[in-house]
Amino acid sequence: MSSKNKKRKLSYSLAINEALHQMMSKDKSVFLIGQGVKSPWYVGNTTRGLIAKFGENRVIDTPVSENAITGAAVGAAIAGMRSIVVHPRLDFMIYGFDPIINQAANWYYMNGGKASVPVVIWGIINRGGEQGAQHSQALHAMFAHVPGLKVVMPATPYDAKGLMIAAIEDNNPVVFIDDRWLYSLEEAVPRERYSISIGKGVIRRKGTDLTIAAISYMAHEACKAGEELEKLGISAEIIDLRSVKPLDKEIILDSVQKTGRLIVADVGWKTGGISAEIAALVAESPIVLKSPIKRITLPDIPAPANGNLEKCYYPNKNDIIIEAQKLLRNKK
Amino acid sequence: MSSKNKKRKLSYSLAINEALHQMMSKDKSVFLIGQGVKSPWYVGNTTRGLIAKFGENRVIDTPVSENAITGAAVGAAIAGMRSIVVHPRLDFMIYGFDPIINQAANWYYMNGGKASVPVVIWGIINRGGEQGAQHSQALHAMFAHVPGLKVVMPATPYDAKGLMIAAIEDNNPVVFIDDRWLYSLEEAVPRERYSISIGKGVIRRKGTDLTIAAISYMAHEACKAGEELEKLGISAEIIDLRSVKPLDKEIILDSVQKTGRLIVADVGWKTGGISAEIAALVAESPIVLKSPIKRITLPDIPAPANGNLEKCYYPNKNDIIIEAQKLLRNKK
Amino acid sequence: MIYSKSILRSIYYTLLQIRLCEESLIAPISNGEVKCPVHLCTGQEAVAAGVCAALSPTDYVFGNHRSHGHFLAHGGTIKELIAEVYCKETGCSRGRGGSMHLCKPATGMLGSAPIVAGTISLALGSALASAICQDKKVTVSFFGDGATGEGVLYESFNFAALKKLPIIFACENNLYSTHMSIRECRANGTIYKSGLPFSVPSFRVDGNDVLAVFAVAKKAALACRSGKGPVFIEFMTYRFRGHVGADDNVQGVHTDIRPKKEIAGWFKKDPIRRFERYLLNGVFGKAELLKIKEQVDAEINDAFNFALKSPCPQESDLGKYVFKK
Amino acid sequence: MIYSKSILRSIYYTLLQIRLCEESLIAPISNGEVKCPVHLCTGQEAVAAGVCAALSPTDYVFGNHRSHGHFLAHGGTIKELIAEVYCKETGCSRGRGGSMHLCKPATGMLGSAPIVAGTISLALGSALASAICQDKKVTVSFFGDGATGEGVLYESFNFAALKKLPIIFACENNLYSTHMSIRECRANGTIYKSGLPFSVPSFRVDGNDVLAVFAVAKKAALACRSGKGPVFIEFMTYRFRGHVGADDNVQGVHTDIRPKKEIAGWFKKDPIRRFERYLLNGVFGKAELLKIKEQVDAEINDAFNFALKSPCPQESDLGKYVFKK
Ligand SMILES: Cc1ncc(C[n+]2csc(CCOP(=O)(O)OP(=O)(O)O)c2C)c(N)n1
Ligand SMILES: Cc1ncc(C[n+]2csc(CCOP(=O)(O)OP(=O)(O)O)c2C)c(N)n1
Ligand SMILES: [Mg+2]
Ligand SMILES: [Mg+2]
Repeated sequence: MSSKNKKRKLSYSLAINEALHQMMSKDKSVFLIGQGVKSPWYVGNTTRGLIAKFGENRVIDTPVSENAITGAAVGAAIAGMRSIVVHPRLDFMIYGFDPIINQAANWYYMNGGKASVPVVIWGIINRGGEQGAQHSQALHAMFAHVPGLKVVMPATPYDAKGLMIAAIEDNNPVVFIDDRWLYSLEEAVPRERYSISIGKGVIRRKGTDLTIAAISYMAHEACKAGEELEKLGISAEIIDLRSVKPLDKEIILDSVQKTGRLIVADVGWKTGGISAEIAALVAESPIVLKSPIKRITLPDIPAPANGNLEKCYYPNKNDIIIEAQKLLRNKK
Repeated sequence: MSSKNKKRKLSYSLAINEALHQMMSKDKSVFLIGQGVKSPWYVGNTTRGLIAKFGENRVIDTPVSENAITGAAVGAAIAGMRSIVVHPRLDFMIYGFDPIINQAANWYYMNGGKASVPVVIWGIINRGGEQGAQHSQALHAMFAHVPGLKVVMPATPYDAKGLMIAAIEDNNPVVFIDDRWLYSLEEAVPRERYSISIGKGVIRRKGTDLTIAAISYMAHEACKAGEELEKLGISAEIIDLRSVKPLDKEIILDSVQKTGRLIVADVGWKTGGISAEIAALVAESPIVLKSPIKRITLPDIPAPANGNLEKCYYPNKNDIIIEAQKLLRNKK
Repeated sequence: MIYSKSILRSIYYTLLQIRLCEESLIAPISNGEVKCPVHLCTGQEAVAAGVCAALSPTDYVFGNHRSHGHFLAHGGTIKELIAEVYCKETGCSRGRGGSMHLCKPATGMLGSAPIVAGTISLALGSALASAICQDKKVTVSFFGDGATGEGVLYESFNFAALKKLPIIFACENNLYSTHMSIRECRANGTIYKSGLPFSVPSFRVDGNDVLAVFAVAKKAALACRSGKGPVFIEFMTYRFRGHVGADDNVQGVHTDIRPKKEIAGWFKKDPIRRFERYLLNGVFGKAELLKIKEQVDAEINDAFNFALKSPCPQESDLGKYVFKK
Repeated sequence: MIYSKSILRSIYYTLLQIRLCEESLIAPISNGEVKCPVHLCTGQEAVAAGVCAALSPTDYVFGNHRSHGHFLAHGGTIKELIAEVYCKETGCSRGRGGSMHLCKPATGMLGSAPIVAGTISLALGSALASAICQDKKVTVSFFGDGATGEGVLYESFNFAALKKLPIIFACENNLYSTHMSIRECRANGTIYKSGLPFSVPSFRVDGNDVLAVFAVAKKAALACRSGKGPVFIEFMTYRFRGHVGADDNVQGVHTDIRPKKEIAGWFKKDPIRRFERYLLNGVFGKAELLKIKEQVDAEINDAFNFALKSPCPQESDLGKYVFKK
């Protein structure tokens, strides 16, 4: 990584855009299909310049037919392409669950390894803004439950680029989930093509008192909380999980082994969420905790429209700080 | 309950049948729709005699259109009916996820309580028999994750009848999940109409050394294991959860508080399964465990066809016994 | 066809309610006072007004994301609507839903929701309920041309025809689905014909001619009520505003790709001006129409006052309405 | 139309492979030796044989739950098939899939799967891949009349027509979907017309006349290859066996509700007897046909020997093939 590269800043959405440009240039079998690929209203600037460079033949906007279009991406992958299908909201993707869950996830196994499915199923979490229950959902826990799927949720521009490239290069169906709330975040992003291992988390902050394992947008809230906790004399170790399937069990257990305390911060609902899986991994381990695990998630409630309700619906750094303080009340 | 009633035995599938007969007789707004309601090949004898008694107007077999038919059941409920829609396999239900997850689950909330959705979404787990990955799935964890849905999974004929009645009487969408492997089980079932509270588990066996929280078919494997463990000097307390959303947190925590050890036995996959949620509930509680929690579930693998592979794919009492012994190795 | 003055007045009243209501939202949307996404139906009023005029007050209606018109035309009040758009506790969905979730079960407005085509099968269900109960109610499912891309529509055609369900499939073909012209969405733009292979009687009507809409809807409702089964109607119309909000091009991302000329052409076909010309040709005088307009203006004024001073849902009520007791 | 002897022989060979293979499974299914669910296509052989004879060996095929015929007609061998039905490691899907998951990517047989209509969109995808790569390949999607109940078919019609994808939608209308007659599934039994509103050229053909099938498939493949877009063909046919297994009524639950007379009528239209009559009318002699049959019999014999002595997948390999490295 050259120092020049280190300085080039890119927004999260343009980091995805760069990954798409680079992979489509590198590999002719890569193509992008989905609703709104030519409309910034749908996908921000993630697809900027793709049609101009690669043509409508490889960058395909579609009618409102999530089931057939998702299936087409899967089928094209079976026929040897590396497909990327985008859903501008996870809520819309539910129509396409059959090709994802029944077909893509099972295909390689049920055909005894004779045909793989290198498809990226890219779904955007698009919430807030008084959009209500059908325009807000984060469904990553459902995908994580399905054998045969991998699920990545980058929180930073650097990871967004690296994980999009890894997802495209993977020979299996990968669900790539981002969040419109992250799109304008900026950081240094190398110009080169690089990939990040799927299934590997990263420690964003070293600490000793408690571990905060966070996902996607909540990784930022966790980092903010970490800074403020420091001032309060609490040393939090913060893990950005980056992938939710497979989970980086090692990084979680190593950290919790050290700190003895765990907060999980997720962008999804509580019950049966990925936060439960993380808690279970620790509960299954021989680690003896200093205090019970705490999950910070959406409550088990559909997303409300009203903005005031939204404010208490979506957790943030304050929820983390409060819970961390509670856990540390019994410190030492 | 008269002593005569106590003696009347009924199979699991006929217990469901009796619940349907009684509720359709009692309440004209109850109707049943779904693929195969007139074919024992699809639904065993659960629908026996319904068409003869209530007519094809209220017992409606359908074309292969899971999305529209599930939506129709939901829409009819919005219009004031008490709908029951059956899917002879959960695998087929995936086509109908939009009306379940986007519509039914959110409807009451997103309309501010102005319209409720008393629909029973009945899905049958139908696995084994070398049927392979698309004819075997148990997807209850996905439903349990969705706010606004309740999920019940009776393990016994008594509970099957009582929970089907409770599901029909409930004013909210309830996913009722049974299992063809349970259909021929028999036990005493009262003739009267009765219901079982959704969200309440039951202790099938008292014990002191460890708690086994089991779901659906695995409750029977757990009971068998409990008997054998007794002979080995291990006293297992066995909880049949009956509902997976809401979970009976109290019964689980009370038992684990007492035993200090927990095995969760589920019919679904491991990662992100309901077993993770149960482990998380305990990990969030102040209970100090004597040994780590253990999950006994399907591995994170699609269902294989070959019968030998199936045998090691589906967990049974032996897996529970082995794990219980491991947990108790460090007993006192 | 000769219509009574009272029905003509009522249709005009509804048309104006919708138009003026929609236009009254332009300012608060543009200045950020209204925050939830709003899909205005300005230009398409005649479909909602004409179809619902053909219904009885106990009939059922399901809408989609663009349902202010459906709501107002089937029993909803401007007050409940504006309050919901402001996400207030007094809104028709108590502020939990916003503009895309309008419902008033008491008048048969069973609900609306923005998952494209998601309410079509729900409408199939209320029609099924009516068939089971033989209550002689008719259900109308309103959806856009974009929704014809979703397979559930065809499943619903088939099942409705098979069981002769009393449902009117009402497609508002405004030629666009967000940023896509219908030519980019369908190889064949003649939408109404897709009901035919399922034996659903299907028609195409000028959706900007409110009396033509009314006439076809009356016929369709009669067919439904007499047990003949579903009807599919494609209404040709056009939206005067952005896909979401006032103007897609003003709002930043420049996604209104509709040719200026095309837009101008449709402005000339304004369904309300058109109906006014008809009415002024011997039915009502200018003064009478003006009086109606003033009445609606006053209603809207009241509604905004009501909405603005209404409380928001309380934070402590966040978890209310997840489950019904 | 005059066909070469070699193509006629090849078609006959395929027909016999399918028929004899299916019938050879009756005993092992009935005595429980074969355990996985098997949906035999006896009676429907002409569709697979005729369509696939019109394809080139690099073209793509997707099947459904009843795909023994599709597999054998598009490059699969009897050995791999029988071994898979026995769920052996040597089966085409290494025993992980069973009868409902037949695939051989090397010959373009991309796969089959029992979620009704689930493979239609996958076939749309391989056709899309061909359109992107301009590789001139054609995809055939085989599905049953029951699959026309699923909305994804219509979504696929529309998208294929919109993008002029090289796909043949091949519907095998055997008049039943499990226990339901087509009259209970569709208000309108004329399936092929449902392609028309999407501008998909659509045809209905006698699916028991292998040469008619071959002819229409050749025309369709040519249209696909020359960039004209999709074709929809409805093949009228009938299954001679149970929905699953040999005979639904023998197996206990008595779900074959097809009238005896109807069944008998279709036996008279046996596609293989019919083609034999044609062949014996001057193309081949009885002895020649018999020789072919003996050859197929021998192949099947070999296949059973092979399958029976093949190993099962090892238990330690349970977790193999979840992810590709
Ligand atoms: C399942 C689903 N996919 C995509 C969207 C995004 N979306 C919102 S409105 C719309 C277009 C609908 O067009 P049409 O049905 O013609 O209605 P119009 O907006 O023209 O009134 C789309 C695609 C959605 N809301 N739901
Ligand atoms: C999504 C789904 N729903 C239901 C089923 C159950 N099912 C298995 S085969 C079948 C009938 C299919 O009929 P058709 O498509 O006509 O094929 P055929 O069996 O007649 O060859 C059905 C409904 C299924 N496999 N998948
Ligand atoms: Mg439109
Ligand atoms: Mg059939």
